[in-house]
Amino acid sequence: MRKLFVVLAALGLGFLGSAAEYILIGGVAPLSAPGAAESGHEMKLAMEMAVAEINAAGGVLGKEIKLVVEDTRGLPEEGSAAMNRLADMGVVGVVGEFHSAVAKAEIEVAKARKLPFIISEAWADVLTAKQYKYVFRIAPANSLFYTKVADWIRAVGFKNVVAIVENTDWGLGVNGVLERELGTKPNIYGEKVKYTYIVAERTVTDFTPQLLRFKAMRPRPDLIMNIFTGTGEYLIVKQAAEIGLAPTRETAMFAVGTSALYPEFWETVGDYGLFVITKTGYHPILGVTPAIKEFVSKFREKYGRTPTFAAMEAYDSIYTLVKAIEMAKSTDPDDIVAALEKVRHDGVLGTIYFSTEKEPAWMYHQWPGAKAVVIQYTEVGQKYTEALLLWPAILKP
Amino acid sequence: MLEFYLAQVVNGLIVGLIYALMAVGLSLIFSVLKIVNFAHGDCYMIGGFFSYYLATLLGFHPIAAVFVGMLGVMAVGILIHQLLLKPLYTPKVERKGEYAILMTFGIGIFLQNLAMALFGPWTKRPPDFIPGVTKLGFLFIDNNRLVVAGVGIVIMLVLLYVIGRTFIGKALRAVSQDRDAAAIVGVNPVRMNLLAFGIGVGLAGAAGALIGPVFLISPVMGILPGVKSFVIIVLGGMGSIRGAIIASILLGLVESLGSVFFLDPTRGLAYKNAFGVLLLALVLLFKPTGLFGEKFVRLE
Amino acid sequence: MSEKGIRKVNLAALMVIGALALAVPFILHSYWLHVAIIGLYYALLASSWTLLAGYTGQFSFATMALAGISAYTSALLVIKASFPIWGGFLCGIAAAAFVGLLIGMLVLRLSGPYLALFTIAFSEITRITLNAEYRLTRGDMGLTVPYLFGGIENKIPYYYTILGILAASLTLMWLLLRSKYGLFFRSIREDEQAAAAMGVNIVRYKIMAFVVSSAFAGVAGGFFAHYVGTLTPNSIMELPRMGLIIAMAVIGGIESLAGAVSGALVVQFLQEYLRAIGMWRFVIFGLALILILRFSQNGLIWPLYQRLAGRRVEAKTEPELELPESPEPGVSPGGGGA
Amino acid sequence: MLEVVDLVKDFGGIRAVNRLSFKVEENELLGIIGPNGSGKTTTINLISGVLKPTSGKIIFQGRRIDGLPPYEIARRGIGRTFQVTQVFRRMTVLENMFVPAYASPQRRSDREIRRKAMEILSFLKIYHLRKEYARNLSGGQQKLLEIGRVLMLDPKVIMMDEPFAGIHPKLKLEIHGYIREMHREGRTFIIISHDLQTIFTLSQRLIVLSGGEKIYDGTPEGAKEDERVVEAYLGE
Repeated sequence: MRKLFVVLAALGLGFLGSAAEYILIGGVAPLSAPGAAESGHEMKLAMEMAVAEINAAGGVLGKEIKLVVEDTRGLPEEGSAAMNRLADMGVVGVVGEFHSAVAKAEIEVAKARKLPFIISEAWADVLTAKQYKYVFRIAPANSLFYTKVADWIRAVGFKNVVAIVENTDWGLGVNGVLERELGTKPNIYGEKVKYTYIVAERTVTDFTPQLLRFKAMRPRPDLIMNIFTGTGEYLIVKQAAEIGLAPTRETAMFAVGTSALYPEFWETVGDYGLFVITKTGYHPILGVTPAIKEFVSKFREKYGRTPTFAAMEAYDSIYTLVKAIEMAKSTDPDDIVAALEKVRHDGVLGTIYFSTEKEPAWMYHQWPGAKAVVIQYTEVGQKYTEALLLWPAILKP
Repeated sequence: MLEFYLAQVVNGLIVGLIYALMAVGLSLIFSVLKIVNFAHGDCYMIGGFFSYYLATLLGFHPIAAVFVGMLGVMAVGILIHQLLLKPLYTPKVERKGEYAILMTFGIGIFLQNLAMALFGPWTKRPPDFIPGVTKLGFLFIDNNRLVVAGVGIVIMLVLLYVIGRTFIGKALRAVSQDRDAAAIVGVNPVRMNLLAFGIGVGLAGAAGALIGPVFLISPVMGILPGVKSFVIIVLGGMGSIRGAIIASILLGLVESLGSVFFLDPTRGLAYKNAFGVLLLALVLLFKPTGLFGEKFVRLE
Repeated sequence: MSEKGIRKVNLAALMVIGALALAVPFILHSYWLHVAIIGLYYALLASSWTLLAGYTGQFSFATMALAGISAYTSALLVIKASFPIWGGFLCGIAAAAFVGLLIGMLVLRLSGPYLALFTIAFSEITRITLNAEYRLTRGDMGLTVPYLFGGIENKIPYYYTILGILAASLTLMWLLLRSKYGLFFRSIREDEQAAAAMGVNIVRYKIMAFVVSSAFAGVAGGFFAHYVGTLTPNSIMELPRMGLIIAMAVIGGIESLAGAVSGALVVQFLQEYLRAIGMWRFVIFGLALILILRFSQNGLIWPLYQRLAGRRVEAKTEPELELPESPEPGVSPGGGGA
Repeated sequence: MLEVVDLVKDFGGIRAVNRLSFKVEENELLGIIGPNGSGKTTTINLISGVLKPTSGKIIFQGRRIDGLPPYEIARRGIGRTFQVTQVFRRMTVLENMFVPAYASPQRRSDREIRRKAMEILSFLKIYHLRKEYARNLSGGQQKLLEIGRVLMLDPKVIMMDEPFAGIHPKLKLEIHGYIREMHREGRTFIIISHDLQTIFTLSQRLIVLSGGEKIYDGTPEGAKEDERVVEAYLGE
């Protein structure tokens, strides 16, 4: 029995023995249900691509990099287990994650096990607001990003905004920012913006009753914020169009979730996707840096699809971490953290660096450079990179 | 406002019809085999995937894919019955009630994970039956939903005819009422089990295949409809097909109107999936014979 | 082999396992220690389910929901009402037991598939409510719960805590099951009507089984809350997780506590060990569940051990009610017609 | 000792038992017969509390027991067996025997209970099977176990539903003998049977039911000559 345990343990730590020959980097992402596996897989691909490139260029500190991506399934305890698993394997740092609730459990492990952790695509303010020494974030904090979306809503002059919100960390987080921003500031005409929202399970498949209710509201809502991702996001777009609610002359449809940028969007909603508004953190009109062009074409070539924001974040996360290791000339976690606080990496999304300001709280170890772009599809089947740009806003640190 | 209510009612009716297809299958299985098929939602899911791949990979017409998909699920059902459920009717299996619950539940777990491993977690969308929207005055109805309703009604009518008017139907009913008596008059109960199970899961498969273009398909798509069809057969009286149809429509309407008239409208949708299960719990507690007073059938 | 010999084998096995369990933190490190902790947590849940389903014949699907109720009760009391953790923990157990009492009373008339349907409905309502009332519970955003020992830097205290909890719970359950109450539970499982005709107050003992099983599920839930630190309704009570618990108990052997525990540990370790094959490992568990039900209805692991330990499977799936044959004044544990 | 007054039981629109009244004296051995569907088993189910009467009274030792739950009636001293043997299949013979003893409100020591179980098992000649699982017993042995289990209740009245149905003639004789012996010890019996021959030789008094009504109450010999009884059986 004891032998069995030892064998099990040894197999579990299979990578450990060879840690001397290469540097092990960990990745965390939801790769299966109930997590958002579509995004998780995309992030994983981007991480693998970055590691392959770095290795082809000679690795770091003279060693090859090995990447282990763990599935967190969108469940906090799985995330915490994955972080521990990675720590046991001897990774020098971790990048990734998509779900804020999971990241929240993961930062505790990062803190406990002294693991430098760059959060790629989890947005909840609290993650950096905790101001943990080992936790950094490339993804924008909700407040950072959605304040800008709210600015757009006010700038266009919408008055009656309704939202359907998925009851997840992300959905409720976005909703919180919009409620705060729109509730306190008037629109461009000085009118008060009426913001109402409805929260729903992610498992709901028929939104028609609620959408019909919106259609019957007087005055009719002029903007629907579809704060869902994945299936739900597509279904809301589809069903709102089917009942003639939005996008129409009276009512606009804003699909907030990242899934609106995927090719699956068009496969699923077809013609109904025309004139849908969505947001992204990246748009070529902001300036197609060579890095972006290169990344997009490499990614397309390798995996046959256009990468989204999440992929770019994951890709930059790996590069930033590696650059910090190089600067630190060490894999000691404290050295890496010190290097991360000073690093400036010219990545796909821009120059990545981390703020050390502690006010507002979420600004600590946050990359403040994320851009919020509001776009609208003007043709069926359009790539989001070709969609019409509605609201460019370059955020300043 | 009237338009609003009418639109809600039409939506509820269509959703109810989809539920009915599934629940009638579950009810048929219960009335003949006297077991609850806890894998019903997963049969619905494989129906969706079968027809999706038939339509996209093999180029079947979407509506033909639904029927072929239904046959495929029937075949799976027959396999399940012959390999795993048939022993229920031999002395080899002890504690039959327990075996039936755990076995069907286990089959559900297996099918769901198999789909997840084979097809991945992604949501897929089968091609439209008929693209576009039909406008009936102020009503906007998605054409796919109209097809779902139409095909659903046709399948249901055929089923009702088979059960009510044909010899097979008589034999099925005979077995559902009294296995031993049916055996005496020359009906083979085990064969009727096979037939009922095949048809029952086939109906679930058809529902899953039909719903594809409307609600999209994924490996976990069956969980909620599965729970809802349990709700329905309890509401309608376990084993009653007529009851199942009425209860399905009722549940469709309750969900459609309930999430709108919920006390706190911002949370109505969050509780949407709870309405049905709440009804289930209440009916089980206060009127276990179902709303329409059909006979209470006990297992074993 | 004689019965005494068997008892010796069992005792020896128990001691070896006990010694091994105590030594685990010295063998396994952080991550595998975490796997072991979660394994013990599942073992507690699986045995609480077995007490209700395997011994009393009540096929409830509410075990995880009750664990969740306890977890959230404890977490919310600690966070919002500044209870001490042990206070929240005890209240959580009480809440689970109380809800178990209500379910037990409500479902008296329901049997077999009806009970299963009702408890599925109950679990779904609980999960949906905890998600929908996110202003209080933070739903899927995750409720941050204070750790039992301040942090998770050191997992060893957690390991010994859950090991102690499991050992104590199993002892209590075992004592209960080998007392006259265990006898009544099993008589209800076998034949309610006959049990009633033999004077067994089936209403009382069915409810008792629900309460006891729920309380132990509550113990597990409370520990889980203060171990993982972040609670979401889906991570405790989604239906597939209930399926996993049932699969563990069935694979181990549904009619014995030892079966449930061994099933939980084996499945949990395999699940980690087979991580490389991804989703396929759950396909394998599903298949194993089906095959074991079909060909070895009493489970696999425990009956196998029994065969190895040399006693006929039949005679050991149940703990025997041992009573002294000699005229010396003996007391059966918890029994005695009092 | 046990009195049934104007007992009525309706199932939906069907009246299974109609204004049935009879008395059983202490240490009587009463047989109840009647064609299929005459309400025999329903009567036993009513007395043992499995069914609630639509109207009427059941009085045991001067107290009404109708409406009490089955376990309470069992505890007061009315034991029963079932038409189809209902032993606890996945429990050993001894454990089967212990259930009624521990469920009883009387305080008895474990030693006493065990000794009593041993005695009864020896009496029924199944002592050697005491550690076997009930499901491994033959049908006849299960029947004997069921009788033994009732005896553990130490009941004043034992109601047996078709104790002779579908068993080997040798065992029939055996059970016949046991009933006689227990009756000699002072127990009261109500026995339902299809097996007219056995019941005629066994019982002291016979009640004949037909269509839920009592059509005869008297000696077994008298029943053979009673017109209504003959008609009820022939008319079937």
